[in-house]
Amino acid sequence: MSALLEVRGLNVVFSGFHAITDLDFTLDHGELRFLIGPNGAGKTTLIDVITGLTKPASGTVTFGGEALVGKREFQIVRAGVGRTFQTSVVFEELTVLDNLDLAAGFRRRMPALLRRRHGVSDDVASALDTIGLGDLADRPAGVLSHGQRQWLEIGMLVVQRPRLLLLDEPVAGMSRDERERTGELLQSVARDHTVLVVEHDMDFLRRFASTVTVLHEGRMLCEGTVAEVQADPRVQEVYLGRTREELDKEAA
Amino acid sequence: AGCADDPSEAGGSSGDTIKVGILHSLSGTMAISEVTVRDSELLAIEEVNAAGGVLGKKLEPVVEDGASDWPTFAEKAQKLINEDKVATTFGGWTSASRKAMLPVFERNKALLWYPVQYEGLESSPYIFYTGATTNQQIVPALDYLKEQGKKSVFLVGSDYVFPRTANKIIKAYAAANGMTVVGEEYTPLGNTEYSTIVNKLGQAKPDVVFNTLNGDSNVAFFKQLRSGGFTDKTMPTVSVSVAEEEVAGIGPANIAGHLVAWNYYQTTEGATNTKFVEAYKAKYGATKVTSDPMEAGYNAVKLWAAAATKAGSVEVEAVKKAAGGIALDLPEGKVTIDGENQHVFKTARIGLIQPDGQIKEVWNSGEPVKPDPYLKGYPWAAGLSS
Amino acid sequence: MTLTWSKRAAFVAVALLLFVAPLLFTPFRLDLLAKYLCYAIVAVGIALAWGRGGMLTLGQGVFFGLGGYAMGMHLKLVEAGPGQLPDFMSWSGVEQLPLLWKPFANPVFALVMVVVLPVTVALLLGLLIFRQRVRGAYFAVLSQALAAAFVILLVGQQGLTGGTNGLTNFQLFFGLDLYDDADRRILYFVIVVVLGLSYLAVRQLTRSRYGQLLVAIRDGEDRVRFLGYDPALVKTLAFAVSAGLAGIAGALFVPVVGLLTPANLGVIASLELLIGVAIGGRYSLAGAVGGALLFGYAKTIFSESWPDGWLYVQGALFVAVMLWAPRGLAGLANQLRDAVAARRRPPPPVPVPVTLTPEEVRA
Amino acid sequence: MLEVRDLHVSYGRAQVLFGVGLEAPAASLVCLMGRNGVGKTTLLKAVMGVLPARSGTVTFDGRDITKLKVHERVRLGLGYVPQGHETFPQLTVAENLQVARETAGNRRAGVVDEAFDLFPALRGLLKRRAGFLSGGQQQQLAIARALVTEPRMLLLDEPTEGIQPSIVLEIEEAIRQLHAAGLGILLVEQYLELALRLADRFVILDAGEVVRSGPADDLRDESVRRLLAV
Amino acid sequence: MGTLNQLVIGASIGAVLLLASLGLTFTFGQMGVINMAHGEFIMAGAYTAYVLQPVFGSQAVVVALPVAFAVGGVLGLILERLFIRRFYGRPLDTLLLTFGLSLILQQVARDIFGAPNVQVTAPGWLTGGLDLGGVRMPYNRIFILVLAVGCVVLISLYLSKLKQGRRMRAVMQNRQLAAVSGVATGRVDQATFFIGSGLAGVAGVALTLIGPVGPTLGSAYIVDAFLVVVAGGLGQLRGAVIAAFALGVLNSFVEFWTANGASFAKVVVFAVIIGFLQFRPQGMFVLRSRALT
Ligand SMILES: Nc1ncnc2c1ncn2[C@@H]1O[C@H](COP(=O)(O)OP(=O)(O)OP(=O)(O)O)[C@@H](O)[C@H]1O
Ligand SMILES: Nc1ncnc2c1ncn2[C@@H]1O[C@H](COP(=O)(O)OP(=O)(O)OP(=O)(O)O)[C@@H](O)[C@H]1O
Ligand SMILES: NC(N)=O
Ligand SMILES: [Mg+2]
Ligand SMILES: [Mg+2]
Repeated sequence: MSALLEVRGLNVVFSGFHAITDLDFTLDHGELRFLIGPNGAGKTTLIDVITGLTKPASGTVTFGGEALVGKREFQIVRAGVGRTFQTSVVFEELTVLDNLDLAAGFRRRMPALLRRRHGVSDDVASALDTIGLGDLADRPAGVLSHGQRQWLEIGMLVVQRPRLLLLDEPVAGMSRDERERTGELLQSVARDHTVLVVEHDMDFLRRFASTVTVLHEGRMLCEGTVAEVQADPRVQEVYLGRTREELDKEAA
Repeated sequence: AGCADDPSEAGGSSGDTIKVGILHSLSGTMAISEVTVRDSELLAIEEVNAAGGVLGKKLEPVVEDGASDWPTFAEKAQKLINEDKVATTFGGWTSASRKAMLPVFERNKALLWYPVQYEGLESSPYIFYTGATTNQQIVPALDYLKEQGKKSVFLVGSDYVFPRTANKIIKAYAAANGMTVVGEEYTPLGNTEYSTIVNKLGQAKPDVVFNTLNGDSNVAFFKQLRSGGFTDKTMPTVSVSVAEEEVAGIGPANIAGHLVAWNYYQTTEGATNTKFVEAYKAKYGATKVTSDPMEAGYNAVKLWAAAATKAGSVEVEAVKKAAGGIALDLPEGKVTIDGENQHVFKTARIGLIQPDGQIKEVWNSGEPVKPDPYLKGYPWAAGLSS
Repeated sequence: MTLTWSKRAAFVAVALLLFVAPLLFTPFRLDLLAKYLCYAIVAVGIALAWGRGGMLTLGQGVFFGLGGYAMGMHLKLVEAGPGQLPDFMSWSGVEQLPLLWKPFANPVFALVMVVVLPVTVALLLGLLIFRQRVRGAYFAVLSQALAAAFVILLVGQQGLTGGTNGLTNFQLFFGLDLYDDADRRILYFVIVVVLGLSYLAVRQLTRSRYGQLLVAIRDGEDRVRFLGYDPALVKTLAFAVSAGLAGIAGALFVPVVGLLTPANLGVIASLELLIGVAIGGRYSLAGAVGGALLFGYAKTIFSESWPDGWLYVQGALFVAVMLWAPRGLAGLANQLRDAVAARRRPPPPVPVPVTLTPEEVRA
Repeated sequence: MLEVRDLHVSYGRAQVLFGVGLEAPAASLVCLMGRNGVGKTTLLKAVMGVLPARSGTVTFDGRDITKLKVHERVRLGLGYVPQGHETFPQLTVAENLQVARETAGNRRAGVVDEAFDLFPALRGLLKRRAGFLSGGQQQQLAIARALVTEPRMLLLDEPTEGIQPSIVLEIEEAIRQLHAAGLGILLVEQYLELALRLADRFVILDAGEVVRSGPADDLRDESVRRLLAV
Repeated sequence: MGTLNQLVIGASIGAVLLLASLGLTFTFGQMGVINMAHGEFIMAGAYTAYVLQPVFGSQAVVVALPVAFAVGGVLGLILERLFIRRFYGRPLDTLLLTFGLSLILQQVARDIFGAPNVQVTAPGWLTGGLDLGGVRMPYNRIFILVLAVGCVVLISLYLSKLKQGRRMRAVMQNRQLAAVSGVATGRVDQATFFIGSGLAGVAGVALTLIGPVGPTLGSAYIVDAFLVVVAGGLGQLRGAVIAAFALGVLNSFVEFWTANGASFAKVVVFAVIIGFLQFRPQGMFVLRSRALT
């Protein structure tokens, strides 16, 4: 009964193409789970289904006992599921601060909505601090570079305080140091949230992941610790490829 | 600011010119028809000026664009009266534009000369109507049809006050004269798709179609009637808003043989008309045609000038008082102002459209018909003017 | 801080100007100004819906008309006197006052309807349309079709609505004699006050969190969904507010102009309402108001001084504004500042925030 | 081959590049580095002509191309993979490649096959609309698209972003081979190790200015690495 | 019988709608330009037939088809070069710009050809109609139908088979990427606008057969034309074809079954479209993409 998210018998079909087939997937409270798999394996599609962006052909998604399939996107967010996107989308006309404030505000009631923002709430301030965009707080988000946008998106997710965070390649386009910082941020968030991260960066995975789920062609390939997964020949075959060392060895 | 600016005091005759307003649609869907009326009114003003003007002063036209938009007509009327302080205004075509201007003229006690045939049931003390009212056009047309033995009528009209009221009158006439109305269809002004109505006509097979469409729609209606396989023999029509100008746009081939009812055609005989047609062509081009509303607009200018001359003033009340009984020889023949209702006596004429685009008169009322806007002299119309 | 100061000063200055206008203008010109002010009230709403919310409404005339007809029906009944029929009904062959008309004899009911009718229609339509994520060009064209259909409906029901003639000929407006210049001045002041209140209310709205949410939805509706908001609801609200303002404006327009016809709310009229806003600057409320006034004034002046060719001037005005001041006159100031900043070379085209990307038009 | 001199670029009022200079000799592989938001993407766009330069010059093959249109630069032999898996979303994968092949002037039919050799996954996706592909699939398509234009100098903006590890390895190998075959490459890459393995030279940007450049080996230098730290 | 007739009539109304809106599937559907002056290009096409009449007599309509295509196209090209090219990605701004241009063009026509309608004579072989056992299809309607279908076939070939068409779609979907793929985007824009506007010219010639030829000819069609393109799904040729015929048939039946139908038909059509969009929010044919907006 401790499962926070349960996906059962999920099938997603796009005009004849089976993107996800008979997938069962469970996330427990407080987990920090990594989801990997080849390009096109169906990782983003799984997140799309959970968050209501894509309607499955069959199967159920249960979140904290609540069925999610059929709910509208904003209702799912209100139920406590937050996500980021593979390509970041921020509100370019609003300042960085207002982007965060907006994200933080979905629980506000109408009267509060109709008032101006005065000052900065603690949540927002700390998120701003965390993502390191304090200097740019009052600049429109439109001027942010690719990497800066990624940060802002993570910040917007964090201030929403969702029970489940779904992050789609959060460190793509970040430098090594930034990846490091993001990883630490994730770990701290995961202390009191459940987090699912999609990532292709294996260094990042090795550094921060405990349990890893591998998808392949819409099905579950395997699940386990980083070491287990990395050692799995099927995973090497379809996903990891042979590393440099291996290639070098082969050549020798 | 002066709310005491009574236009009748200023009378538009300050200085050595008299300003008169000309208010027609120069843009939008009605421009097609109204521009020509403006042109003939300007011609009349030119002629009046050439003959020495009015009370020794030249007329100075102030032209405004009603833009086929009724509120604009009201606004521009107000502007002509209040800002330009014109002595009188010539303007309007659709009844909708007249209805919009009417309160403005009444409120300001200013004069409007309205030059187009219309649905009657109106007699504003501040409007002179130089076009036909129903007993000078529609009723004679109906008499003519009855005489020709037409028993069933199909009514096709644009959706506004003139066709709807005209058709109300036609239905009353039909009921009292043993004719049946087998169909009644309205389309929005500017409508150009008539295939369904043509289909309905084909099914109803009326003896005659009474057409009160206005403007552009006539072109589409007749083209589509023709290509729908109907000719003047298989589906005869009589139109009250199709004049020489419209015939040219429809294409004479598409409409030749159909009937129209007016008070004037370019072919109307008489020296005055010959002079008018020549003058018009000289001013605007040899290919131009003249038509009933153009003539009525031209008449309006001449009649007002005569009334002002007779009154010795352009002041509104004086002109109104002097106008009654004024009779002029105009292109359509003798035209007399009926002082009682401010309409004019007009000769009714039924015409047959010729392949060359001209209209040949096939019947006329013999003498000018006294205007009867409320059809008081027609027992069958008793219920209409409630 | 100084900016708000100068803005406040400008607001006060404009307000003062509007209040002394009756001393400067002839009654005719004052009437025209009052009419433009009605358009300005609509413009405030459009600036909210379009400038902020990205909803390009090409059918704002419908709401203007609903408010206007609600008022016009009442005035018509007052004119006719108790138990009597409005003039156009008798010439259209209607013998009994239609049921729809009866409650409008009551002034309170009519006043309530001025707002309730347009708002209700906007709410219904907004929920139906925005829920289905119809937006951008789709919304624009639909709203334009709405205007076209509404006009045809009005024209086709002559006995009920006065048809293409509309409703004309009123003398009394809640005790004001519309034939009297002094009373018309009072009407003018009423309109000035209503405009001022509308401006302040919408300004408050745009500066609130709600206003930011609206902008966010304009720029990324789907993303907002994933922040836990229902964009359909947020948009519908703004749409309804703009509809309500248009309704009020329509109701005030009727006594000022003295008639209301379907042409006042058709496709072209709706476009013209919008164009005023575009000229002034859709992103700025003050710009929108100024634009509406300017556009009304320009149209009058052009058509008066060049009745044969004023469409050239008017057309050229739109083209010029779009070419050189795509953010309207209010945006022109910023553009100039940018131009000065980039002294040496003409600056690259300023990335204007688009309400729609080509992508969106299709997707 | 490619030479950038004293380049100033701004977005509206906000200047982003302040007199950047850079040299990428023929057949060299230069790695452009720097933290997020320093102006790497901006520089590549200015070189391609996607963004106008406020001042400064871009020379390619000894020819001043600063004033040329984008497609003219492409036809001269500049290829570009923009950041963030750009595709023609409503065109199929095959059409995406076809457009690029048809317009670049070269008609060698083999180029598309060569691209497929590098990204075999694309073969199975030929009839699918690009907009429906997964992020990584799109990125593979984006690189393939650029290769199909047969450039002599290729500008890559974080090409491995979102791509699965095995294919990253293959891309690395492909870049190595293309480079070996004489293609000049200007690479923006966040994976330092990868950059280190591939680059001849590096250029580090900070706040819109070049703060360091040199041979790739210098990248192992701690003082250089500090320039990249946050 | 009347019912069957209405079906035929509906198809012919649909063909007119389709012809009037085909050009918009390019300029609006592909390029995202809300071109309010499209109607005036239609008008220009109609006047082209009128101008050619003194030379070619009643066959002017046929000669005018290619000429009007060129006339419309060149007008469109001028518009694109002078104005539109600065407005890509800002469709709503183009709406206002082109509305201004449409006012100007109307006035130009009024000043050149005069305010009154002119007339174009149909060739002899287009008068009369085909009788299919009581159902009558006028030849000129058949001509329009054939013309519309012909245009649709040519366009779909262009879009799917020719590299110019592919290039055009590429530019419209991702301008910057097209440029860095070596596509001369400016040239493609010109070609697209030329074709779209040229089609308007062709439509204008066809319309001379059934309706008035005057300065406001185009503005009568513009709202319906946009509606067709939107109901069909922007830029979707197939959708536009279906939408045009569906609207045509719907229109003709409502008009037939209700008294005072012409007024009512538009209202019903509008309601049906709103209802229809409840099920298919993005038109009949949907181009989804995974991208968020
Ligand atoms: N709307 C759609 N229509 C058609 N096919 C789709 C659609 N969405 C996704 N697909 C296909 O489904 C498959 C799974 O896509 P998905 O985006 O989930 O992959 P992913 O695991 O996130 O890959 P990546 O690591 O590259 O981001 C892909 O082959 C993709 O092309
Ligand atoms: N459209 C824009 N308008 C204004 N400023 C912009 C715009 N795009 C980028 N900038 C600014 O230009 C600077 C450089 O951006 P650029 O995208 O070149 O960075 P980058 O080095 O590529 O970063 P990243 O590694 O995150 O991709 C950033 O600070 C950003 O704020
Ligand atoms: N009076 C007319 N024709 O409207
Ligand atoms: Mg993915
Ligand atoms: Mg970058």
